[in-house]
Amino acid sequence: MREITLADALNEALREEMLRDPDVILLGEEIGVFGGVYKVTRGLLEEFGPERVRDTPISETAIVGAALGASLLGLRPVAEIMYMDFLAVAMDQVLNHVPKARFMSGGQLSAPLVIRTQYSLGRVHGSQHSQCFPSWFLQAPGLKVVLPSTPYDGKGLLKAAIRDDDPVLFIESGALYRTKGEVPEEEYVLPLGRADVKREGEDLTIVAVSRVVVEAMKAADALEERGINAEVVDPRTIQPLDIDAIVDSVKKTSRLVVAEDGNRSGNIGATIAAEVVERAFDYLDAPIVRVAPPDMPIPFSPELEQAYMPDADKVVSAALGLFG
Amino acid sequence: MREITLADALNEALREEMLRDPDVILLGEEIGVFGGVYKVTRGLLEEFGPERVRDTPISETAIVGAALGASLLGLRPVAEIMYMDFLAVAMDQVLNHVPKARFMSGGQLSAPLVIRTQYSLGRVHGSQHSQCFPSWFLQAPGLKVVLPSTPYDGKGLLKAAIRDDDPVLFIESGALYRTKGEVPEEEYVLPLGRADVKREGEDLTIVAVSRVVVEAMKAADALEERGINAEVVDPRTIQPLDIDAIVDSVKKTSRLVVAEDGNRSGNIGATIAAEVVERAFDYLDAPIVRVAPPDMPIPFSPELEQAYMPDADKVVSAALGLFG
Amino acid sequence: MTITDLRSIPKEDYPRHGLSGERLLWMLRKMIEIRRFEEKAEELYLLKGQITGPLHLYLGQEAVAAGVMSALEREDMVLTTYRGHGHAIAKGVPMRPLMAELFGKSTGTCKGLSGSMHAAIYRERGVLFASAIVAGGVPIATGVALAMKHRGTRNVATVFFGDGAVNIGSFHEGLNLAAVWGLPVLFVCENNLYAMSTRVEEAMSSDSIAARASSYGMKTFIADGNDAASVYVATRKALEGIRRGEGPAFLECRTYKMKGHGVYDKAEYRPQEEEARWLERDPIEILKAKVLRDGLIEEAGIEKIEAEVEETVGESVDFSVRSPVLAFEELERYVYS
Amino acid sequence: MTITDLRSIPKEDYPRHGLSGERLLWMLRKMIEIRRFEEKAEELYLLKGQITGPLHLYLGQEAVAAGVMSALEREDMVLTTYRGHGHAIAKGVPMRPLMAELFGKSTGTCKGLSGSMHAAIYRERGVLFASAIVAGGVPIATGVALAMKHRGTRNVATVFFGDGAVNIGSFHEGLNLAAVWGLPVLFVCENNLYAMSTRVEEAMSSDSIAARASSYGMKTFIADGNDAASVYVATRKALEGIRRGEGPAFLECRTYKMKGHGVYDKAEYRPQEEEARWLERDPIEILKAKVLRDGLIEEAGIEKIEAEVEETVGESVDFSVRSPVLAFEELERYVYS
Ligand SMILES: Cc1ncc(C[n+]2csc(CCOP(=O)(O)OP(=O)(O)O)c2C)c(N)n1
Ligand SMILES: Cc1ncc(C[n+]2csc(CCOP(=O)(O)OP(=O)(O)O)c2C)c(N)n1
Ligand SMILES: [Mg+2]
Ligand SMILES: [Mg+2]
Repeated sequence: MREITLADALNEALREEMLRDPDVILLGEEIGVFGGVYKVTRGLLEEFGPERVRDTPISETAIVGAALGASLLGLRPVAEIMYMDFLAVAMDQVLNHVPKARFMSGGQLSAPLVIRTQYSLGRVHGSQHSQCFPSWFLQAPGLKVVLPSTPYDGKGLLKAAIRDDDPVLFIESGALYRTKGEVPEEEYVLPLGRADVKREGEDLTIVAVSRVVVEAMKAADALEERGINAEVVDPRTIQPLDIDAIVDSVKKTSRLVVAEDGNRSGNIGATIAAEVVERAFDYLDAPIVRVAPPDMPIPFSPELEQAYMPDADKVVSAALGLFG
Repeated sequence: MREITLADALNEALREEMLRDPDVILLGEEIGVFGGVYKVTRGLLEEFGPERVRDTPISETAIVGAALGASLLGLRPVAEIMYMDFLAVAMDQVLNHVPKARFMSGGQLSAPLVIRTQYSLGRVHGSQHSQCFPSWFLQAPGLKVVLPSTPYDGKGLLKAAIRDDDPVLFIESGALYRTKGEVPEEEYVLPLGRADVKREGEDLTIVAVSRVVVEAMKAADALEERGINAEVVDPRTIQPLDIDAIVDSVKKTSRLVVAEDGNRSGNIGATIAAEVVERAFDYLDAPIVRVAPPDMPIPFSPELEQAYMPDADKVVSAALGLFG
Repeated sequence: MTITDLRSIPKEDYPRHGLSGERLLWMLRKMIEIRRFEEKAEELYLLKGQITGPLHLYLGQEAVAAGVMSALEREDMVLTTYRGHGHAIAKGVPMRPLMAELFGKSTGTCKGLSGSMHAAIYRERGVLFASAIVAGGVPIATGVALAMKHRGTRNVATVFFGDGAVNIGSFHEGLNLAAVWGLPVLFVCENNLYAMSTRVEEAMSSDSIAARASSYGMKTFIADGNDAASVYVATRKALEGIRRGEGPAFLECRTYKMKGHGVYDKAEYRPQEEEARWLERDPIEILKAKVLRDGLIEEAGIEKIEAEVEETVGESVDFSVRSPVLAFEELERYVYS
Repeated sequence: MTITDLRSIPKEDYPRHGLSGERLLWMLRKMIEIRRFEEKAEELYLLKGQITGPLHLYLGQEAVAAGVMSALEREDMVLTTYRGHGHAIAKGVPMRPLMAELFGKSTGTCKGLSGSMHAAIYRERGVLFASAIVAGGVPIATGVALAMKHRGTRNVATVFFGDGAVNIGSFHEGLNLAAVWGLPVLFVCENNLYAMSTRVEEAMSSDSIAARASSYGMKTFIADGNDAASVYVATRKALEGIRRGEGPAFLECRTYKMKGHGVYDKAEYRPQEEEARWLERDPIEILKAKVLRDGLIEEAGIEKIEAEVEETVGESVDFSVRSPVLAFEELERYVYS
């Protein structure tokens, strides 16, 4: 099968959905003339014109608010927030408005918008341009939250997000944009809310999220060499979270490591660990261990950033700690 | 000892610190002429004048940003954000700036500000005025996060927060403002980062946060009647989190219930459960159970809001589930 | 950009502005509906305790809702705030679901999930959203207008907010984007001089709200918010340009609340003399005087309206009292579709 | 409020404005320092790969930093953005720690924790903070000024930002609060016509950035951002009012980047003709021509400056290369005090 990059896969998803549905529009900073700072929207302005691919002023609240408003009348806007850190600028819309339109209106409204963003951990961007805090949006019920780790998932999930009638926060890993993976030519859509077992195994479950899935796969290889057969589960969406798939895996392996880019306290892994311990307590043979950055802002220095980030080695040593 | 309300206890803390240190200033909406919508700042404008008690326009980003800026030159501003929901409006400052001044400057700066806010769950305020999401700030390292549950704690912790050299997010429960408790006449300051065992017990640990501490205490009484002797631990600050105190309690009791007002996915309890299962796995005799609102926006209708909220009964049944 | 002051509309210009007798009487009826509805709500809250939670009354500002809605078309969309009962009624939301929402009942506009602060959500009548975050609706309205433009309709998104809203970032970003993109939005600021206890001039240093708005490059109008005719004419003029595709317009209506910020607030921070001066300018009395003077209706006719409205309000209360609360198990259905 | 255009300062007014030979030469030196520092940084990034991460060059805007800083006093505080090397150098930050920060070394201004985008944090010289969130520094500067006023000093907080920053909420809220409270802030907008690929007029519909600023009720000045003399004079005038306690002032400097947004960006979206026109107005050449013409210095003198600067830049690179990276274990100390 052909291999394309994550950025190109996402670009295809946008393009296909725009061709399919005239109600799909894009808005965001630098998505038109510039093609997106990471080129995910490249060529779309040329193809669909400035009415459907809208460069905005630097005003994230207006971007998300306008996407929400347009969605309430049935458009399917895809708003790009250039860096996840800037979601904070639009947080009033993201927390107080977007997830609640349906609920607050007693079901009169729905808000089929997508907010695409990316976090740049691993790209030496420092404290204000690298943050990864998807778990915040577990505390913003009404939103769906997607974190793809491969070009295949990226394309299929973005198409699903655009077609979904609920608001979706779609969080990409900037560090993965140039990684390639198999993506079929034919159209496909992946379901939201379904975890994917990226590698089957018997001895240990590694749940990994976004960029760290790649590291977890490497870790699984390394563990294999030591005779440990790890299963790697990628939740792909964390709201809804396919906790059943994770619990099933743990029931099989009895051991769980969760690895991700959100700092230790309050991260996705905390929720997964809490759910697993509540639902599969009797199956656990060892503590649940989380591999995650420490509770600190992200350092700039390339060496320090590497030390800060989860990687295959850290996953391996965490896993080994559970056997012994 | 005299009994005063939480609102009055907080008012005393502000007043005493303003008397002690001329660098303490207050800013926020309606804190002056109006005395604060919940009267926490009542009388302070009259006593300290408009230079130190500053009514602001409705502009939360400016409020937090200005507090941060003033703190960088050594003032100790206490900014009030009227409802926790409105923190979202100021989130760029709260996430991207306030917690990082020290780190990003390599230790050149410190930001000794306090952001006071309250969540109004239990006061029939609906989806945009009741939210409780303290766990977000576990993913904003550099901030300290305080959630007092009694007038005594409120006063002692607010004074500590003002004196602390790091930024502190001080989250009050609006539903508790009128509850009374013993507060000594003499000055005292409580340490940040220290949990408080609100009730000792042997059979079960209930970790409860903010408003829910009151419910947990009632639950403990009810459990006592059924022969279960519960220990109630109030973390009081969640960043830093006194995980040792919680783990010690669980090592004693072998059972843990965490109860709070943050919705189930991604809440404080998730982090506590994850930490406990990692550190005290071998001591646990039962799954860790969380009592928390479901993952949905907060309904307005008083009956529905009550059904949504954790209360003593829900804590009791969760606890009973662990024995059986 | 130009600022057009339409605070006083000479009587002889009424016909030219479309201020027919029918229109004036329609506005009067709407204003009476709002007045009686809210007086009842206040009573249910303060005396009977049947309504709880925040309750922000629109009393005194009725002319704004009536004047603006009279100029809007049914498919135009309205977004409002926690102070939205008046807008809802004037845009045609029936009183029963509106009142039931205040009670938190399943028959409410929002099934009791939202209460007074968001009761003004009623898609069927183009009352699209009510945000209790100050200026939260402003960027959303911009997006609603974007959809209207995208669809090629002639509709307009109208968003209401107070004087306190003009200092927050959402206001700035929403106005700027609407202006840059030339979207069909009517921004309506109800300047009642206070945001809670804070006076306009304590919160902003621009010359006036209208001046600030006009600096975004949009046509701006000033109306007398206690005179429905002035509000109607200003809205109509603003809409003309918007529907011609000239982009957004701004309308500042100068008015005053009869009561405090919320039902609990006695507004002691307002000078008595100022209050007295404004209360003398009761918008309903002003309009009544006009229609009586011009013989458009007799006292008896007004009494009849009053009686009908009284009955509708009463019915809405009975309806609300009788209605059930949603079952908690049902709530899940409203989180995701 | 008044807008004062100071884009051209007649030569005969120089003495009256404090534009002494000494000052002109100081500015020239600073501008050369910035130019050479950044050219070196670009080379280290593009050719040698010794610097990574985002790198936004100030090349072409040197006259703004030099002009503003020349008017500021040591205890005045400066806040800037991801494009802050120029401000840092002009305010007196030594090149060694500045360069080392770009390398991410422990000897950097921020110990290597922040990199180029926040390298301009150096408390000792009043370079207080550098935010890479557009307009993030604006409300913070307002707070810095609040502290200055509270302490009764005569100091001023100066905050730099681009033309793209004027459309975001933080800008609006920060300006409004500073104006209402009459705080000593100088807001400096470096209008280089573009925010990334977005032209000013595509992002805002106000007449000009200066017009927008002045609508907040503050004195506003326009300077030629490629002419250090114009910037200096405008800053000086702005500061006079601020230090007299008249509240904040705003300065729009019209200028142009020699390069793209970041080192990777070739700025192909800019018309060549426009680029050529601006590049002809190199701020260093403009100032050089002035000082040579007036006999304040000879060619040889400038060459001497160039040589000295070259050496300092080279040293700063050696220093950076030699410096260690902080141990990861040390980082914890910088999270909480
Ligand atoms: C972002 C935000 N900040 C603060 C509040 C609290 N609040 C609610 S209404 C209000 C005053 C608003 O005044 P104005 O805009 O003049 O409207 P009015 O109440 O006079 O109709 C405030 C401060 C809020 N709801 N949202
Ligand atoms: C809130 C926010 N949105 C977007 C960005 C991404 N971004 C960084 S610089 C920039 C352009 C800023 O342009 P301008 O203010 O004109 O400054 P210049 O780069 O021209 O100096 C953008 C969009 C950001 N850093 N912060
Ligand atoms: Mg008002
Ligand atoms: Mg620019």
